[in-house]
This record gives sequence, C-alpha cells and structure tokens, in this order.
Amino acid sequence: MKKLINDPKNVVDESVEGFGLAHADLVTVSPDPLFVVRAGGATQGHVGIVSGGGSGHEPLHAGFVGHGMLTAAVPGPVFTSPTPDPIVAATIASDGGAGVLHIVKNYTGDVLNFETAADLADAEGIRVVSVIVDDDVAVKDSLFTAGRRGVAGTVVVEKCAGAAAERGDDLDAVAAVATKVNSVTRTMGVALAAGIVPHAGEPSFTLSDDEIEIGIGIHGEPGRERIALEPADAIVDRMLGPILDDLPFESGDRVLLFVNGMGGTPLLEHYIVYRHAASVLAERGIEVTRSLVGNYVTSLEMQGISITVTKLDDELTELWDAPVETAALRWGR
Amino acid sequence: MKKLINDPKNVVDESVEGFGLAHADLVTVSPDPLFVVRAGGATQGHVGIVSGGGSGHEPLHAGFVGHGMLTAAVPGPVFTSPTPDPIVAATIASDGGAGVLHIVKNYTGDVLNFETAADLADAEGIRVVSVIVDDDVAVKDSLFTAGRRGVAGTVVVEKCAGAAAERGDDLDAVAAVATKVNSVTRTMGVALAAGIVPHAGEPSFTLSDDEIEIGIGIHGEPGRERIALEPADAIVDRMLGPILDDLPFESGDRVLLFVNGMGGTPLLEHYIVYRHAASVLAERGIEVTRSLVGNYVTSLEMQGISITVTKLDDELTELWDAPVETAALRWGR
Amino acid sequence: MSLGISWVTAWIDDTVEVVSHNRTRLSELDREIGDGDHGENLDRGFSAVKVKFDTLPDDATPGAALKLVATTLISTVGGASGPLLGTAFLKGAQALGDAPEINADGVVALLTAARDGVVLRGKAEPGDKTMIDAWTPAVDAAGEAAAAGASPAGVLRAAAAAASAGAESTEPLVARKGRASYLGERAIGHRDPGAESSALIITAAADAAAATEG
Amino acid sequence: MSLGISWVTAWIDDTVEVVSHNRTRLSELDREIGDGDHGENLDRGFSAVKVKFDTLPDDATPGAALKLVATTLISTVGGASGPLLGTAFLKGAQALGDAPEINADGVVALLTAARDGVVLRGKAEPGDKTMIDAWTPAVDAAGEAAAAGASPAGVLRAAAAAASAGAESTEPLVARKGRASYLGERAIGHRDPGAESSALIITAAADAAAATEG
Ligand SMILES: Nc1ncnc2c1ncn2[C@@H]1O[C@H](COP(=O)(O)OP(=O)(O)O)[C@@H](O)[C@H]1O
Ligand SMILES: Nc1ncnc2c1ncn2[C@@H]1O[C@H](COP(=O)(O)OP(=O)(O)O)[C@@H](O)[C@H]1O
Ligand SMILES: [Mg+2]
Ligand SMILES: [Mg+2]
Ligand SMILES: [Mg+2]
Ligand SMILES: [Mg+2]
Repeated sequence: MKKLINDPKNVVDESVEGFGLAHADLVTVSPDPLFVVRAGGATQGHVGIVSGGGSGHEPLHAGFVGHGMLTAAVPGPVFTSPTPDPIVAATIASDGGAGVLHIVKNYTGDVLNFETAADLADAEGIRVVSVIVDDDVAVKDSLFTAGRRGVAGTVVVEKCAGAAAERGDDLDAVAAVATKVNSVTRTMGVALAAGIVPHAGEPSFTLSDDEIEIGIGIHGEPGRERIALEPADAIVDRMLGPILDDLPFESGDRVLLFVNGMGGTPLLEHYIVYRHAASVLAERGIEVTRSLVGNYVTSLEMQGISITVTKLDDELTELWDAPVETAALRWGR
Repeated sequence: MKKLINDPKNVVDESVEGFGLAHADLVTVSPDPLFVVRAGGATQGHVGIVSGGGSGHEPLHAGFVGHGMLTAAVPGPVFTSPTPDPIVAATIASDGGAGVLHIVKNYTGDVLNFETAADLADAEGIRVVSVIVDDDVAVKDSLFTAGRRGVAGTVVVEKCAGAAAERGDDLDAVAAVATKVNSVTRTMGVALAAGIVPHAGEPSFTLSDDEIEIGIGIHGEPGRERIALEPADAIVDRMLGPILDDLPFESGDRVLLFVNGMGGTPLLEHYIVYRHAASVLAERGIEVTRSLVGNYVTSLEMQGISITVTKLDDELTELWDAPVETAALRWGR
Repeated sequence: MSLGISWVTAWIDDTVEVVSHNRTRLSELDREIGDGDHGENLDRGFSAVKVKFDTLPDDATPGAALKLVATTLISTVGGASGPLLGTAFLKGAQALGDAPEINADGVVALLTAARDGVVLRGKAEPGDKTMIDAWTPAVDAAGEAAAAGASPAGVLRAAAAAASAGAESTEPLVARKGRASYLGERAIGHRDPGAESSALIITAAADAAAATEG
Repeated sequence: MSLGISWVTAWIDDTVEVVSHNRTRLSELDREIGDGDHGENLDRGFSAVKVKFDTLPDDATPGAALKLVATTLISTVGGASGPLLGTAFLKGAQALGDAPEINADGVVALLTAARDGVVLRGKAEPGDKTMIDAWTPAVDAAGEAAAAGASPAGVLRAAAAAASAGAESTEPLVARKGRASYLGERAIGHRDPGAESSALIITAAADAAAATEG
C-alpha cells in the first residue's frame, strides 16, 4: 500500500484539518468532536442540513458544506459511520431555530448512529427530521436485505434540499424535497479495481486483470456480479438498463445525468462513459437537461464509476440550478 | 490494463465528444480538426486564448474553456502534442479581432507544433503571441536540458490570463500577465504509481511497493530520483524545499497554494498534503491568501500529487478572483 | 458464588485484549462480506473503554461499569456494531440495576437484555447472519444452564460455547441484515464478523468468571 | 544509375511497413526515457502517408512526393517527432526541386537538407542524444561515399550504416534535448527512440534503392 499519509490513525483528522485550512472562507472545522460547519455557522431562521458518514468518499460530505447546500458535515473514520456525539454537535451548530434535516445514506451503521444522534438532539430541544437516501439499484430493496444503499445520488439530494433550505422552506418542506429527489433518483456503479483502506493496507477485494465488478457500493464491498472486462459502451448498457427500468424512466422525461468517478478513474474515461450514456438516453427519448461529471462520491482510489439519473421537474430543476458555493460544487455566486 | 474505454484509438475523440455533450452550455466541440471552443465562439474585440497539448491531463485544457479563462483548447492524442492543423483552426475560431494568445506548456513537441500553427495563423492575418509555461522546478533550466516542463502552474497562468482578456486587456497586456504568472509560479510533483497510456497498455514506469518517484512530470516520464516511501509530511518537505528556494519565496510573501492530484490519488490525501504544506509556509512567514486543491492537471490515473506555489500581488489576486465559468473551475458567476 | 465488579473489570480487560489480538482477523472476516473495518472499529472502542476504566471508582456497581462500557462504545465505535453492541451493554447494565453481585439468573437476565437491545436497534432475526446468531444461542444456553442449577461461571461457560457455535453456524447463511446482505449468495461460506466478535466477548466473560471463581 | 519516383514510393512503402513493424519497440524505447508514444506517433503518421500516396499522380516528381510525406507527417504525427521529421522531409523535398531523377550528389543534398531542417527546428547538436545522432553521421558518410564515386544506392547504403551506428551510439549518452533530457544521468544506457526510427527510415531508403537498382 502506498499512500500520501502519515499515521493511518490520523488520516481523517489531518485531512479534515487540511480541508479547513484550504477553505477557511467557506467552512470552520471543529476538531473534537470532529465536524465541518459553514463559516459563520447556522443561518438564523433557516433549516439546517447535516449529513455525514464514513470518510473516504471525498468530496462527499464536507466538500458540500456552504451556501445553498449543507450546513454541516460529519466525517467518520474511513468507511465507518461517525458516532452520535459529533452528529449531535453538528446538529446543534446547524440549528438556526428552524430545525435540522439529517440526510443519511442507507447503511445500518449510519442509520443507527444518526438515529441515536437525532434522539439526543431532540432531547436538547432541536427538532430533527431524517431522510434516508437509498438510490442504488444494484441492491434489491426487500425484507431480505438491509435495503438499497445510499450512493452518488446523495449529492443530488443534498444540493436540492440545500437550495430549498436556502430559499426559506420550513423543515417539513425541505425534508419533502429531499424525499422527493431520492424517490426519483437511481444509481448503479462498477469497479475495475478496489481502493485500499489506510488501516487495512490491502484492497477490499481483488479483481484479476480482465475482471470487473458490477453493482459495487462505495465502501469497497464486493458487488452484485463479477464479469469479464467489456468495452465501456457495453458496461454502460449494463448499468443503465437496471437504472432506467427501475423507476422507470420513460420517453419524454427530463433528467439529470450524473457520471460519478469512484476516485481512481481518470476524467478522460468519465466522459467516454457520459457520451454513451447520453446516447442511450437520447435513443429512449429521455431528455438530458442537466449534467454532472466528475469525482463527487468516491471510494478512496477505487477505479470505476457510477451513473446516476434523476428525473427533473420544474421545481427540481430550479433547485438544482440555484446558487451553490461549496468547495466541490459551485455556481451562481 | 483495465479502462473504461472502447477502442484505444478512439479514446480522445469519444471523450471530447462526451465532454461536449455534458457541457453544451459552455462549449462547442469541433470534431475534425478536433478542438473545443466556447459556446458562441470568440468574443468580438477581446483577445482570444488558446491552449492545448496531449490528452490525459483532464480537466486541462478543455475543462478550462469558458468565460474568464480559455477561448479554445486543442486536445492532442494521449500525452502527445496536437498537430498544427487543429491549433490553427482553434486559433481562427478564437480570434475576435484582437489577436490570440497561445499558452504552451514547455515540451519540445508542444512548442514546435504551436510554433508552426502560429506561423500558419499569422499567414491568415491573425496576430498570435505565445507564452511558454515552465513552472516545474524538478527539471534544471539549463542549456543541457529542454528546459523546465510546464505542469500544474498552467492552470494559474490560464486563469489569470483569461481574466485579463475578459476585462479587455490587449494582446500584449494579456501575454504580459501570462508571462508574469509563469515567472512567479513554481511546481514540483511526486508519483506513487504511474498511469497507463491506453494504446501502450502498460504503466509508463514501474515502482515497487515501497518506492516513490520525486520530480515527475505529467506524461509518465520517470522523475528526478526514486526514493523509499516516506510519510506524507516528509514528502511535502522534499517538494516544498526546491519550490521555495527557487524563486525564492520569502517571509511576507502572499501566495496561492495549489495542491494538485495526478488523477489516481484520493482527495482525502490531497488535503493531508495541503495541511502540511500550509504549515510549512506559515512557519516561513509566507501567507497563503488563496488555495486550490483537487485534480486539475492530471496524468491519467497516476497516483501522486504536485504542489504549486504562485506569488500573488494585488493584480494577480484580482485576476485569480475574477469570475470564471468553465467545466472545471467556476466561481463568481 | 456470585459475580461482582471484579468480574466485570476482568471481563472487560480480557475483552480489550482479545479484541486487540483479533483486530486483523475480524477486519479480514469483514473484508470478505463487508467493508473490512470491524476489528478496527471494535479495537478503537475497547481501547477507549480501557482508558475510561482507569477512572472507574473501586466501588462501582457492575451495572455502572457496564453502562460506562456502553456509552463509551456508542461514542467511539461508530459503524453498525457501535450502536448495536453499545445498546447491548446499555440494556444489560439496566437489567442489573445497582445490584453489587450477580447470580446465575442475573447472568441470564444480563445476556437476555443485551440480546434484546441488539434486536431493538437492529431488528435482526436468528439466521440473518448477524451478531444475533451468537447472542441468541448464548441466551438460550444460559437459560438452560441456570435452570439446571449451574453457577454464574457455568452459565457463562455454556453461553460462550453456544455463542461460538452460533458464530460458526453463520458460515453457510445468506445475510439479510447489514452490509453482507448486499452480497446475496456470495456471502455463503463466510463467517459473520459481528457474530464472531460477540462470541469472543461472551467467551471473555466466561473466562473472567472462571478465573474469578477459581 | 539514378533514383526516381519509383525509388521514393518504394522507400516510403518500406518505411510504412518498417515503422508499423517496429511500433511497439520504438514506443518501448520511448517509455524508458520519454513518454512511450514514439512508435505510436510515427505509425499514425506513416499510415496516413500510405493513404495519401494512393492519390499520388504517377508522374509526380520525387520532390513533390516527399513534400506530401512532409505535410502529412506534420499534420498527423504531433509530438516532437512530427514537426522535426516533417521538416526533414520538407527541406529534403525542397533540395530536390522538381528534378525527376536524383544522382549521388542529389542524395547527399537531400540528406543534408533533411538534417539541417531538423536542426533548424530542434536546435540539437550531435551528442545531444536525439535523432540528429542518426542524421549527422548519415550525412557525413553519404558525403564521403559520394566523393568516393559511389552510386546513389551505395551512398544510401553508407548513410544507413552510419545512421544505425549513430543510433546505437546514443546509448551511453546523457540527453540534452527532448523529454529524455529531464532524466539526466538516468538516460544513460538507453537508445534514443528518435535516432533509432531515423536510422530505420534511412535504412529503408537504402533498401529501396538497392531493390530499384536491382
Ligand atoms: N441489523 C443488524 N442487527 C444485528 N447485527 C447487525 C446488523 N447489521 C449489522 N450487524 C452486525 O454488525 C457487523 C458489522 O459491524 P461493523 O463492521 O463494525 O460495522 P459496519 O458494517 O458499519 O462496517 C456485522 O458483522 C453484523 O454482525
Ligand atoms: N530538439 C530536438 N532535436 C532533435 N530531435 C529531437 C528533439 N527533441 C526530441 N527529439 C527527438 O524526438 C524523439 C521523441 O519523439 P516522440 O516520442 O514522437 O515525441 P514526444 O517526445 O513529443 O513524445 C526523441 O527520441 C528525439 O530523437
Ligand atoms: Mg464500516
Ligand atoms: Mg509524446
Ligand atoms: Mg464493517
Ligand atoms: Mg514520446
């Protein structure tokens, strides 16, 4: 394992400290308990939005703290949900008197820790509503699984909910926006090579030189099936099929097409994937009206990508387009 | 080699096509000869700015085409300078009557092909001035080398020159800004693992599991020396030393600190590097007034980073802060 | 023959050591069917517990000591296992109240409350390939041993044996909770890391009791 | 005994084939001390030349044919070698003017102009570990052979031998131009890919001339 780190134990603390130094105009870092909050803190009278989860998915979540998106982010250890304490602290710091939305990716650990934190914040007199993101179509949502995972679609949820909070929606309305975005968002991922968790020192799974893993999550979990490497276009077909059939997305729909890199795949390849995905959507009569391409929800240095499609209506388009000023997403300001 | 590509021969064409589809609001792609120009083309009465070079460094250069930065970008084959034809075509498309600046990274191939293109554009009646970027302190600038390479500092040159063109500076003034930025910018890079050129199928160089390569360029060329892996902070010390001593940067200087990922290193690590770099600068009394962190000038999926320091005065700060709206860099609009 | 605070401290000391010793192995089990951090998570938690125990008053009740374990795990482990094991210890502690000594029935009550706490939070059933597959057989075996008149140490010994067998029994299962559930059939053949660590913790309790009684 | 358009087309056909055949090897040489694309670059260029040559009129002069090679290389190769080799062919073509046939002195003029073109663009000197280390010995040997009364094919044979030796002579050198110059001492022990490809091109010219003379 080769990484630009010092002690594996300090990876998250040092990285978040560096993040705070680099973006002092946007955020303030609380070192202990560890969370990242907008410079200036909560906006009085506005709903606060807190998200978080294991580290290793950067820029998610701290990279989305700022005007028009998150109020605070809580980075856990690498690939491990944070404990309730920092979530509670971040929730208190994000409360501007209008309550706080928790945006939680659907993993047992995240759900349980955020749940506990919400109870504790409630005991402090802060109203908390939680929305669970579960956009990953690779996992069957049934009684026999922990349900679909929350993956790249989280960015879209955070962006739109953030815009709703910024325009002054109340807590239930902001939560409704988050729920709505989640309900019209589907994602599927593929890995060519796993990342390496610093304290583990070995890849989470090993693929031979002609294998890829379809339906991976963002924590180095193995995926749904392992197949022989195919041309990019064929892989995109494999991924888009389940995404489009699931909602389903239909001819005439307007969508956001989001090609997300898992951290170790060059941008050159992202756009090759985007090209074919766009043409498949066009063939099906689905109109891509917004796009996002790049490393937004990563899995350390995993090689691979995910494709996310969100069905847009006028309201979601307006919320997507609203000004945002964060380290990783910025427009309109 | 595992990549999300179709035929290695079509990698650049398909990627640029995808880029054009994803960012149709910002750019227009000319497929043959291949170049990327601002949607709407040249701004009448303003200086045009064209840059380009081998592909594989994305988002450089196409990701910087748009308001406040490049007018056009010319992507060559992977790691190979484009030929004069598309450069000429991009130059013609970028001319708004006030002449065109070529920003050229200092590689023999880029310099020669842009030189030829400038002659040909001149023959078409377009005034072209070229500025060569050579910010890489890993290479000795002497009669016995091809001179310093142009690496990540190119982004800073393109940003500030773009802002100067946008505010209406004439060609000589825009070129003077580019030359000035280059003269106060220094960069050094390190690699933990080389990228793989699609048509080569093998890494450009091979490092064992405890080796790193100091002073690498962005084309997979081996670097200045190969050493045993060290903690991030020690590696940063090794890189910053030559950077700071070279200009030199001195106590009281205000600077932009730019930590650039080479493509395969997670953002988590970028900020660990940033953290220590910031503290070294602080110790030396150098004030970091602007920062940039992320994958901006990459070398396919190379694992590694570069550190760039640019000395800022009021003018350069203003040009850096000026609105920019491109696929990869966006603020103020 | 009952167990007091010295048993609790011996149990937790043992657990700290066993978890640290098995850190890599537990993370490796987790890498097979999860995200490879389970050993790391527990080790972070129990290292913190160790530090906290240094400040535990000598006259603390077993319940108070286990509550300290619970809150420390909840606030340091994270992931799924943090809230789950934390709740197990919290509910176990509540079951003990402020009794200074625990008899055989007390041990059964402790284990039962702990298991119920995990179910309350995680909603897993036996056979879902989770830590419940260690806890539930342990609770059952403990009840039987107590009914048969075993000592507290004997009850824990029976619980530990059942927990270990329970952990092993997860190997052929498909998971229905936690990350391993994403894998479907591919989880078959791998032992659940949380069941394994719970068996280790219950075994540490039995070892400590044997030594205490010894 | 002079060389005409049929020699040029045989030369270029040979070159297309030799470059394609050596594509991987040239890129591997370039990977050692450059960026690993030299074979790819030249193969892209000469493949394009092959296509262009299909439309070459039967009565084209050698100069016109070589000019077509030049402009095609310039507009398809890219990198450092594109403008450099392109200029070599361009200047060589200019040296031939519109003469239909080339004698021994013409061959020397062609090679000299080509080499001078490379120097004009790239400013390299002999010993800088570049393609110049193939071209300059080739020019010198050609001049000597012509002075000694060799046939055009003989002149090219001498040039080819010297170019090959020149390419080999780059191995112990430190590079002072091109990407390899970044490596300093680490370039020692590796042959310069551009010198090697130039030797292959000049050798193809000699082979074609030998076949033409038959
Ligand atoms: N719903 C649940 N009920 C009971 N135990 C669970 C549940 N979900 C997960 N677990 C247990 O948690 C273990 C994983 O813990 P750990 O690796 O520390 O957390 P994470 O899965 O968040 O990385 C699993 O092996 C399983 O035993
Ligand atoms: N200034 C120069 N003068 C002469 N030849 C040069 C010069 N710079 C580079 N070369 C030649 O170009 C070759 C590399 O060509 P190529 O790999 O195609 O281009 P690039 O270096 O742009 O990737 C070198 O091996 C060397 O022979
Ligand atoms: Mg985890
Ligand atoms: Mg090249
Ligand atoms: Mg785990
Ligand atoms: Mg090369």
